Formats: sequence, structure tokens, C-alpha cells
Amino acid sequence: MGRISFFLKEAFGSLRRNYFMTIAALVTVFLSMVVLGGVLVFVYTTSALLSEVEQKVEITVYLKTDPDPSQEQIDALQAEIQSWKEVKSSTFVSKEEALNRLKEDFKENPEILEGLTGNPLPASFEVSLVDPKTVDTVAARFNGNASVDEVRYGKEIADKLFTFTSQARNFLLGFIVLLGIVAVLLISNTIRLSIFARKREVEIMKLVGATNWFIRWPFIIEGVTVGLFGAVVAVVVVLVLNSVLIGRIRDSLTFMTVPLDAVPYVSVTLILLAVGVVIGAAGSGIGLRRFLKI
Amino acid sequence: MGRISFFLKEAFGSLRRNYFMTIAALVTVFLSMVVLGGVLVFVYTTSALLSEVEQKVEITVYLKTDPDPSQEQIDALQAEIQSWKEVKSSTFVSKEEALNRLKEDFKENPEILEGLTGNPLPASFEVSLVDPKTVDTVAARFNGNASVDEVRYGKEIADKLFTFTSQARNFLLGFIVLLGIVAVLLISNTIRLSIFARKREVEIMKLVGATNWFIRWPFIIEGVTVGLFGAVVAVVVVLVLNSVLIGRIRDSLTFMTVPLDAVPYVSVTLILLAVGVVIGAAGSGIGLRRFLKI
Amino acid sequence: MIKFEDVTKIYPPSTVGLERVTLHIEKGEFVFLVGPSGSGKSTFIRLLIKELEPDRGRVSVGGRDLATLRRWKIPYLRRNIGCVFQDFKLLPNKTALENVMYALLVTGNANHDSKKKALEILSLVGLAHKEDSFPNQMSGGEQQRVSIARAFVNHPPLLIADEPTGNLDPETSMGIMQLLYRINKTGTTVLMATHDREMVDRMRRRVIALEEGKVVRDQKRGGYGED
Amino acid sequence: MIKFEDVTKIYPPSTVGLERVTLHIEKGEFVFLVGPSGSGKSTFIRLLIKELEPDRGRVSVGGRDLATLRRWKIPYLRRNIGCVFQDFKLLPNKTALENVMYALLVTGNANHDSKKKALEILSLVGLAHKEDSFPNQMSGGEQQRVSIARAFVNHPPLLIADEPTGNLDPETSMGIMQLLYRINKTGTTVLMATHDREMVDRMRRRVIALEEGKVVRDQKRGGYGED
Ligand SMILES: Nc1ncnc2c1ncn2[C@@H]1O[C@H](COP(=O)(O)OP(=O)(O)OP(=O)(O)O)[C@@H](O)[C@H]1O
Ligand SMILES: Nc1ncnc2c1ncn2[C@@H]1O[C@H](COP(=O)(O)OP(=O)(O)OP(=O)(O)O)[C@@H](O)[C@H]1O
Ligand SMILES: [Mg+2]
Ligand SMILES: [Mg+2]
Repeated sequence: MGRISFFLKEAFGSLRRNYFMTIAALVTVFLSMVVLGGVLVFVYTTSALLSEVEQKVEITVYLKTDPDPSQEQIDALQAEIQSWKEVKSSTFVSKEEALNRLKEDFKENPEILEGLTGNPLPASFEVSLVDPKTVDTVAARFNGNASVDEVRYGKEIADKLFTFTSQARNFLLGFIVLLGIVAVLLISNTIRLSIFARKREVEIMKLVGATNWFIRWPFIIEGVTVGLFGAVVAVVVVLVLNSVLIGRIRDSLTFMTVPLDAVPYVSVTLILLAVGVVIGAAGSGIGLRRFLKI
Repeated sequence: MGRISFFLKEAFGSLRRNYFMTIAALVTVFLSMVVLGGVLVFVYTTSALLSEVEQKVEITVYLKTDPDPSQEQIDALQAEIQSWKEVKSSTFVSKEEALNRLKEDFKENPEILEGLTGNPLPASFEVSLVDPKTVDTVAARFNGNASVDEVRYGKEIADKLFTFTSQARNFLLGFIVLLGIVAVLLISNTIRLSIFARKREVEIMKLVGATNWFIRWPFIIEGVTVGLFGAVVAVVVVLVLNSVLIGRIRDSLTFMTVPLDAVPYVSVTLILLAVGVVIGAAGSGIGLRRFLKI
Repeated sequence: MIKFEDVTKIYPPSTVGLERVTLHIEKGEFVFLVGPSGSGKSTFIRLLIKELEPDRGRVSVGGRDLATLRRWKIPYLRRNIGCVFQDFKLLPNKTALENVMYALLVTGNANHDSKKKALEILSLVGLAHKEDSFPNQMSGGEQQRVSIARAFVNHPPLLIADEPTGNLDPETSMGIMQLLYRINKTGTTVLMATHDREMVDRMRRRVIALEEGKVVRDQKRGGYGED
Repeated sequence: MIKFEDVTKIYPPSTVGLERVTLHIEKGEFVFLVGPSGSGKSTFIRLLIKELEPDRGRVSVGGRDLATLRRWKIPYLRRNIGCVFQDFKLLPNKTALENVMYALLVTGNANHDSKKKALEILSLVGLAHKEDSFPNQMSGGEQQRVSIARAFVNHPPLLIADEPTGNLDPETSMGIMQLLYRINKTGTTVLMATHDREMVDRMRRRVIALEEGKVVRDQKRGGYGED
């Protein structure tokens, strides 16, 4: 019988014979992981929503009206804008379209626009950005451009929004880190408790001549098994719940595109599995330490 | 030595002598409670924010323009509106004010309004409600009113908003309930594990003639002590963290009034303490059951 | 006092604990239970305190059929049977004194001299100086004597001892035997499982010998081996 | 083989375990350790396997000073000392067979006949039929014999037994003693703490008597009591 197969046999035998503690540990791992995973998903989703909101920050570039720029100038400007890597897309709104929009706005009180002769409205570019945080930089580039009259992007609102979203992100990040620590503590706590119940067993092993590692390996394998198994079940539950919930939320949120693909399933899965395995192993290894001193 | 004082002595002696398990149980109670409490606070706060958003649903009642209603009619309507108990406040916007607002909106392109002669805009009432959900009922009351031209309250948006907020509330409620269950399971799990480690002890007690309740009381007192103590520390941490965080969030959220008083400290405290005590007692009592069968 | 009628106990799946044991022990008797290792002595004792249930037959103690004894009444049965366990069964988190006192406290009517009583019994077994020691701070023989003290302290009408001198030197054993003898004199029924040939041969009391779960000898004034 | 030089062990705060013990046991000797309950026999043994450290003096085993033995080397010391513990110290989650095999497996060089070996030793102590029983499914004497089997199975050069017959009937005890005797004949040093007067008197081997932690007698061919 090889060493490794002996350790494996020991570990699985012990998991079976101490089934009560195995179940207790599994339950703790599972529950902690479900909460951690659920919150991870929630944070990812919220974070995607925040990005969505940030995307609403656009730059409107009003062109001069007196005289209006020539088509060449407009084309040149559009080409320049689209050559900037910060820009996601830009739409040209012609003078006519601007007027149509205005008419649409006032269709209840057409009297207001009755006296209008000609078209006093400027043409404009609506520029949306890859990273909305670059709005200041991009806006500044239009300064001094001959065709541009004015650049508007709601600087104050944008700044406030960014403060808010970054605070929210910090908060969520803090929450995840805290919850991660909590999950780690809860799991290692339970593993240590279940090792504590087998304190006498470990002492006997030492007294009949087992080395520390000979005792440790089966315990570590047990810890890893419990951690991994609990995490796998938790991952399944979290991902199933997530896809069910997201479906429902999306239905009720038609005015906002909920990014269904925002949750990186793979990384959530990997994070949970890694936490399970590492804490399982470390919890066992560290929990044993005090009993190996004999 | 009275019975109760004996049980108390037993319980506290045992907490001291099994200090390792006491600490493990305390840590679990504390951590579960901090998460539960933190989320309770978060849910209360978010729920208050949702109400804040719902408050933005207003009814705008446009009065007729051709001819404009008389001052008496306006006063009468205002009196009537304010007599409805659903109404929180109502503001009269006169024709002049409406025009001023329009001019303000177009101060960049005054040309548009140049041709305007007279004031084609209607006067209006802006009605905000105690409970925004009554918006349909209240809006319907204006039907057929002689001075009223049109009632607008963005029915579609309002409906969507309410679906969203109610879904969000359900989600948060579900989250809290789930987390409550998780906390209960985690705590009772740990308590049962620590009782399991004392299985032999319980069996011996039975074999020397102790009744079930004689064995149970000290364990229950232990459970209650751990539950209560862990919960108290958690409450303190949660409330302190909350007041620190809320301060920071408020600073960054100047465009929205964050309701600092939204968190009902007393009920959060009571919920956590009650959960701690009940689970401590029940966890011990139920955890013992299987070992009392001897 | 004790009545076994055709009692059989099989440990699952098929280990014989006791097989068709029928016997009768009168109030006030002093009985040795002997037999090789694994012959069923401890099984016999565990049936008496209803730690085990027989698979067949009837066990009664003090005129009470244990099969019909309600679950909640079991503690009251056990309080009337002082029992020295082969593996001591001391509470690990209690000192010697607390372990002995526990048997007094469970009865509920413990009063202020329960501590005095417990200390007295501890001196009787030569452990007055160990009152504050925990089980893992005592030698094997000391633990055994605490277990003996706990069984005595209630003055129960029936005293059962499962190899109470296995970890004791001959001198201390003799002391314990004399104690049991005195206790028996006051009317207490004493049942003692033992391997101590010398002691059994010297006392010349009733000897019940078990072998593979069956009673192979029941002698009024017997010795450890066949005469 | 074993050398105690002025060894004192005080259990905190002030219980004397051993006091100024100086003695020497040669390779191949057969030694009885006797003394009343609480006289320090188990303490003596626990010092030998470095479960305890002496407060003063020097313990050496096989020419090795235990005080200077590095922590990671302790398991190798213990594999060379077979030890029967007074409280058996069986692994509760392992069967009789697994418990015995464990002592073979810890050495790392266990091969395919470790199971055969373990079974052989179990039959030697009369427990072949209990190989699959867990400790809590065995009688006191059976557990004790598993502990004995585990101590033997490695053929260690030093065999220590702490009251290995306390839970055994005289016949089984005799069997175990003969086993120890045969093992000793093959050159193994045997140290046995016991209360079995009959056995000590019959064997006439070296007897070391302790009393309150001190050596009060060390006789080449002694009996249990003073001659
Ligand atoms: N819980 C159990 N499960 C299975 N078999 C058991 C159990 N307890 C005891 N046995 C078996 O029942 C038989 C009788 O055991 P018992 O403990 O009554 O013997 P004993 O006479 O007390 O022996 P000893 O003198 O060694 O203490 C033994 O063969 C033992 O292995
Ligand atoms: N861990 C400990 N802490 C404190 N005192 C102890 C501890 N272990 C043993 N003692 C005390 O040390 C003394 C010697 O104990 P030891 O176990 O060596 O006796 P022993 O000769 O083996 O007795 P026995 O024949 O009863 O087994 C006893 O008085 C005992 O109470
Ligand atoms: Mg027995
Ligand atoms: Mg001893």
C-alpha cells in the first residue's frame, strides 16, 4: 500500500466514521460559501449596473451656428473624434434633427414654436466614451477648435456621479473582503472545532510514534475534501439562483439593460473553490498544531 | 446551594474550562451576527432610499388655458386637493412661472422663444403624495373637473418604478430571511459541534442518575450566554460601523437625502439579541437530544 | 433484589454478550461475578442499569421489571444503584470532589453537607489530598478510587462494581474490599465483577462464573476457580 | 538500555511524581516496577517515551539523552519502544486490526505483510475473532490485549507495559506473561509496572519498588513484597 493511498484511505475512512462532524463542517462550508458567492454575484451585478449608469455620461459638442461649419469641417471633426481611443461612439445630430427633436418635445404646446423662422439650433456631436472617467480629458480637446461653439457634459453631475459610484464600489469591495474574512474564519473555526473533538486521537498517534506529517496528511485531505465539496455545492446553488433571479429582475427592469453576462461565472467558481480548498487545508493544518506538541 | 445557583455555577464553570470551545462558539455567533446585522442595516437603508425614489413620483395637473380658470376656481381646486388625506403637499405653478421656467430652459437659445406672443402655457398644480402608490386613485379624481385640462404622472414610468421597487424589496426581504436562516444554522451547527465534543460527558451524567433536565439546564445557560454575549458584541460593532459608514456615504451623496434615521437601532438590536438567545438555547437543547437517549 | 430470567443479549451482528442467563440475587447478598475476559460480566452489569436492553428475557431490579420502566424513570433507578465502572467514567471537567458530589447533586435534595459527605468518602478511599485534582491529573488507581467513592456516596441499596481493583495494589485493594464488606454488612447488596483470585478465594462468598455469556457455575461459598 | 540519573518530576504545583530516582536497566533485562497506587510508576514510564520532561536529572534510553533529543526525532524514539498504556490509548475510530497495523504503518516501511503480521499478533493475544471490532465494541480485557498486541507488533528493542493485566483474568494474564517472557528471551528489554503479586512472586525477576516517587527497593530476584 503506497503512502498516498494510505493517507487517502485514512482521510475518507475518517470522514465516514466521523460523519456527524463531516456533515457539520460541510454545512458550515456550504452556507458560508453560498453567502459569499451570493454576495460576489450581487456585487458583480451591481457593479455592472453602476457602469451602465456611468455610461450615461456623454459629451455634447455644439457646433458654431454663425456661420454653420461646412460639411468638410464636420467630416474632419467626426474623423478626428472617432480616431481617439477613449471614444466609444459618436453621433452627429444635424440642425434639422435638432429642430425635429424640439418640435417633438413641444407637441403639446405647438404655439410656442409657431413664431420660429429659420433654424436657430446648432448641429452637435454626441460622444460616448469607453471609460466615462476620461470625460474631462476628452472634453478639453475641443477647446480652441474652430468649428466648436460649446462643449457640455454636466461636469458637476458627472463628478458627483463618479464620486458616488467609486464610493459604492469601495463599499462593495469592502463588503466582499469583510465577508471573505468572515467565511474564512467561520470555516476554519468549524474545522478546528472538529479537530478539537479528536484531540485525544491525535495524541495517541503521536505516542505510538507517528511523525507530525504522517498525522497531518489525512487531516489535510479531509479538510480539502470538505472544503472542495462544500464549495462545489455552493457554486451550483449560487449560479442556479443567480440565473433564476437575474431573469426575474430583467423582466421588471425593462428601462435599464441588465447585463446578464456581467457575472463572470468562471471567476466566481474559481474564487469559491479556491477559498474552500485553501481554508480546508489550512484550517486542518493549523488546527492540528497545538495537539501535535506532545 | 439552590438549584438555579448550581446550574449557573455549572454553566459558567464549564464555559471557563472548555474555553477553547467557548471561544469558537463566540466567534461564530459574533461573525454570523455581524453579517446578519450589517445586512439588516443595509436593507433598512436601501429600503429608505427606495422610498425616497418613489417620492419623486408626482402628479402634474395642467389647468385649462382657453379660457384660463378664475382665481376662485383655482383656490377651490387647491383647497380640495389639500383636503385629500393621500396628498402630502401641492404647489401651484402659475402661467407666468411656467413661462419663466421655459425661458430658463432655453437661455442658451433665446431665439427659439423670440417669436412668442402672449403666454400659451397652462398653469398647473404639482401634487406630491404621502404614499406614491396611490397615484392612480388620486389622478383619477381629477377626471371631469371643469378647470382641469390634463393630468400627467408618467403612468408607465411610475408603474415600472413601483414594480422595480417592490421587486427590490422582495429581493432584500428574501435576502434577509435567507441570511437569518444561514445565521441560525451556522450558530446551531457550532453549538452542536461543541456539545458533540462533550458527548461522553453527557453519557456519564446520565449513567450516574442525572435527569435530562438536570443535564440540560447548564447547557442551555451556556448556550444563552454565548448567544447573548456574541450578539451584544456584534450589535455594538454593527451600530458603530453603521454610523461611521453612513457619515461617509452621506458626504458623497449630496444629491440625495440619505435618511440617517432610517435604521431603527432598537429593532436591529432586539432582533440580533433575540436571535442570539433563542438559537443559543435551542441549539444547546436540541443538540443534546441525541446524547440523552442513553 | 436482582432477577434475570432467561436473559439473552446479542451485540449486532452476532456477538454473544449473555446467553439464557437465569439467576436470582437476594437483598443483602455479596456476590462475585467471575469469568474470563469477554465472558459477559460487564454486559451483565450494563443490563442492570438499563444502559443496554436485553434481546430476550426479563431483567428486574428491586422487584421492578426494567423492560416496563418508563424512560423518564431510568435516572431514579440509577440513583439507587451505585456503580463503579470498569473504565471509571469520571467527568473530565470536574475535580475528584466535584465528581463525587455530582452523584449527590443529581438527586436534587443535596444540602449543605453534601460537600462534607463527599470529602468523608474521599478520605475513606485515601484520596483526601486529591480533592481538587482533575481526572487527567490522577494516577489510574486514584481515578478508580474516585469512581468507587462516587458509587458509595449515596448509600444506595445496590452496589455494583466492575473490576474495582484492577488498577490497585494489593494493599489498597484489601482496603477497598474491607469497605465493601462493611457496606454489605449494613444491608447493601453488593455485586462485584473481578479477576482477583486471591480476594475471591479469601472471602468465600457466592460466586457466579460466566463463560461465553453463559452461567457455568453458581456457588454459595465458592472460590475463583472450581473447587 | 535505560538510565535514570537523579531524576525528579514534580507535577505543578507541587505533586511529587518521581523524586531523585537513579537507576540503570541493562539491555535484555526483565524488570517489574511495583508500588502502591500513585507511587510514580506511570510517571516513570511517561518519562521514558518523552511524554513528560523531568524537572531535574537525566533520562537516557539506548544511550541517548532524551533532554537533547530534537523534537522531530521523538517519533523515532517511540517506534523503538513498544508501550502498553494503562488506559490502553486505542484509536477510537479504528478497528482492532487497524489499531495494531497503525504501529506498523507509522514506520513508513510497511509492506504487504503488515496485515498478516498484525493478524498473527492478534491471534497470539487471543483476539483473532475481534479484528473488525472497534474499541467501544470490546470488553475491557479485550481492549487491553489489543494495546498489548500493538506494542509487540514492531518487535521493538524495549517493551514497556503499564499494568497490562489489570483487566485480565488470571489465565489470560498467564498467557500474556508467557508471551512477555518469550519476547524477553529474544533479547528484548521488558519493563512492566504491575500490581499482580502472584505473578511477580512466581517470576522472580528484578523488582524495582517505588513509594511516593522514590525507589525504596531494587532487588535482582525479588518478590512483590519485601522478602
Ligand atoms: N458494544 C459492543 N458491541 C459489540 N460487541 C460487544 C460490545 N460490548 C461488548 N461486546 C462483546 O461482548 C462480549 C462480552 O463483553 P463484556 O464486556 O461483557 O465482557 P467482560 O466479561 O466484561 O470482559 P472483561 O473481563 O474483559 O471486561 C465480548 O466478546 C465483547 O467483545
Ligand atoms: N498530570 C498530572 N498532574 C498532576 N498530578 C499528577 C498527574 N499525573 C499524575 N499525578 C500524580 O502523580 C503521582 C504519581 O502518579 P502515577 O500515575 O505515576 O502513579 P502510579 O504509580 O502509576 O499509580 P497507579 O498504580 O494508581 O497507576 C500521583 O499522586 C498522581 O496523583
Ligand atoms: Mg468488563
Ligand atoms: Mg499508573
